[in-house]
Amino acid sequence: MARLVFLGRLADLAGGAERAVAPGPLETTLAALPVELAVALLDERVRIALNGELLAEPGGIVLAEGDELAFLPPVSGG
Amino acid sequence: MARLVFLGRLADLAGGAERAVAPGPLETTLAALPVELAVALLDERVRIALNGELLAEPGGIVLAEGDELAFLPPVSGG
Amino acid sequence: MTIDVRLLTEPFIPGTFIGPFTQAHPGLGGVCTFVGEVRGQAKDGGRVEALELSHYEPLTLPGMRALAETAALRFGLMGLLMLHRVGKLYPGEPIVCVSAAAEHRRAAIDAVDFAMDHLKSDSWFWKRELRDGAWHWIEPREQDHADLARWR
Amino acid sequence: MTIDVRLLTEPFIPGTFIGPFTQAHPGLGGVCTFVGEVRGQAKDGGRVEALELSHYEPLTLPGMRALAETAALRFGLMGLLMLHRVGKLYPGEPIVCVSAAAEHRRAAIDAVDFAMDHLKSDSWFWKRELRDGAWHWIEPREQDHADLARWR
Repeated sequence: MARLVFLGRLADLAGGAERAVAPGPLETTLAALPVELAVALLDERVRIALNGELLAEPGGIVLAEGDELAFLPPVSGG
Repeated sequence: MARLVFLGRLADLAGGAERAVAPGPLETTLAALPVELAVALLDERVRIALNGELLAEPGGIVLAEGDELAFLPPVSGG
Repeated sequence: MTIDVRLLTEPFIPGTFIGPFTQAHPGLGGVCTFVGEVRGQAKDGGRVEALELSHYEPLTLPGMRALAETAALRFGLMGLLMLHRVGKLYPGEPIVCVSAAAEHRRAAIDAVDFAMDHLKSDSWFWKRELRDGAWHWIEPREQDHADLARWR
Repeated sequence: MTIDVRLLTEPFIPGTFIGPFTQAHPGLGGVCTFVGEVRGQAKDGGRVEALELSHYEPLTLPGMRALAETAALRFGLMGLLMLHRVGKLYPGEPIVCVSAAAEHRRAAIDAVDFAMDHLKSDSWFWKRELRDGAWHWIEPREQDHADLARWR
């Protein structure tokens, strides 16, 4: 299995800070999520980190066994 | 008597931090001091305070009994 | 040059870190320290009962370390201490402490200013406030962008 | 708003003042503190054995109080603590401590910056250093004028 990690308000939307998902293309994974959550995760202000590394370009991700993919909404500020 | 108070390097020149002087016009007092000291006291960067109040205009001072006249060279800075 | 960056999960007393930090830098000219505390008053005037900070382990601490190194190099510091609370905090508790030791005061003061602007606006923390029994996420502010723009 | 300004004739530990000062201002958002120490290295690279600060009682403390009030008003502070040593000091000893408490960090940091620039360049202190067994008066620096000009 792979893991999705949701930070900030995305955790509220997802109903939890993490979710175990099957390996495979991210598109497939997102398609299986509630639409409201999938839309929020794809917001252009949400950064994505794969195994702790920020991705410059979120397209074409294929999750492998043990991967951790984190969704990082804008930070809260001052 | 009145008192002259010398701050900073003026105290070195005066050989002490204070000097008791007779009341009277400041010109008379200064004329009785060593020339080198009198010249240093009259340097335009030296501020003068009479009884703890800075004087805007040092001319025409007449020392009364118990007066304290302080000579304040530029402060040392940072 | 020493850099000490920590995420703290429990309440802390800044002085217990700042004292040893200062002692560790003989020859310094000055130390500037900023300590931020949780305010009991919300931006809308309401009462904040608690604040919760979440972070993302793989990014938050490395990001703070990178910021600390940038500040230390940019301002030629002798040392930089950077502490940030995570978890649940209550009004009056310290949430952040940045202390910079330098040979000259301007470097120490500017480094703290720089580090705070970036910590507040550009670090991986998410905050929510408990007000009237309900949690509210804190959004980014316009001011944050202005704060960061000062250093570009 | 509370202002606490003191001339100290004996060595002091900044934390013993800053702790109570911070405690005295519940509801603050941040406290910025600068502590300056006597450096053992002179500007010409030589070793400083001691530093002696003289002041003029009738002007020095009232001048510091006026500066503190100006800073507190200008930056809207909740409180300002301003401590300055006089007498004979040795390298490593704290010489000055300014701490500002405010609702927001920028006010606290700027107030400390402002107060330090003015304390250093515009306050009634005369300093001399003991180097190689001889006392040398410290002159004003060009940088001091530039520091003050930032605030005009």
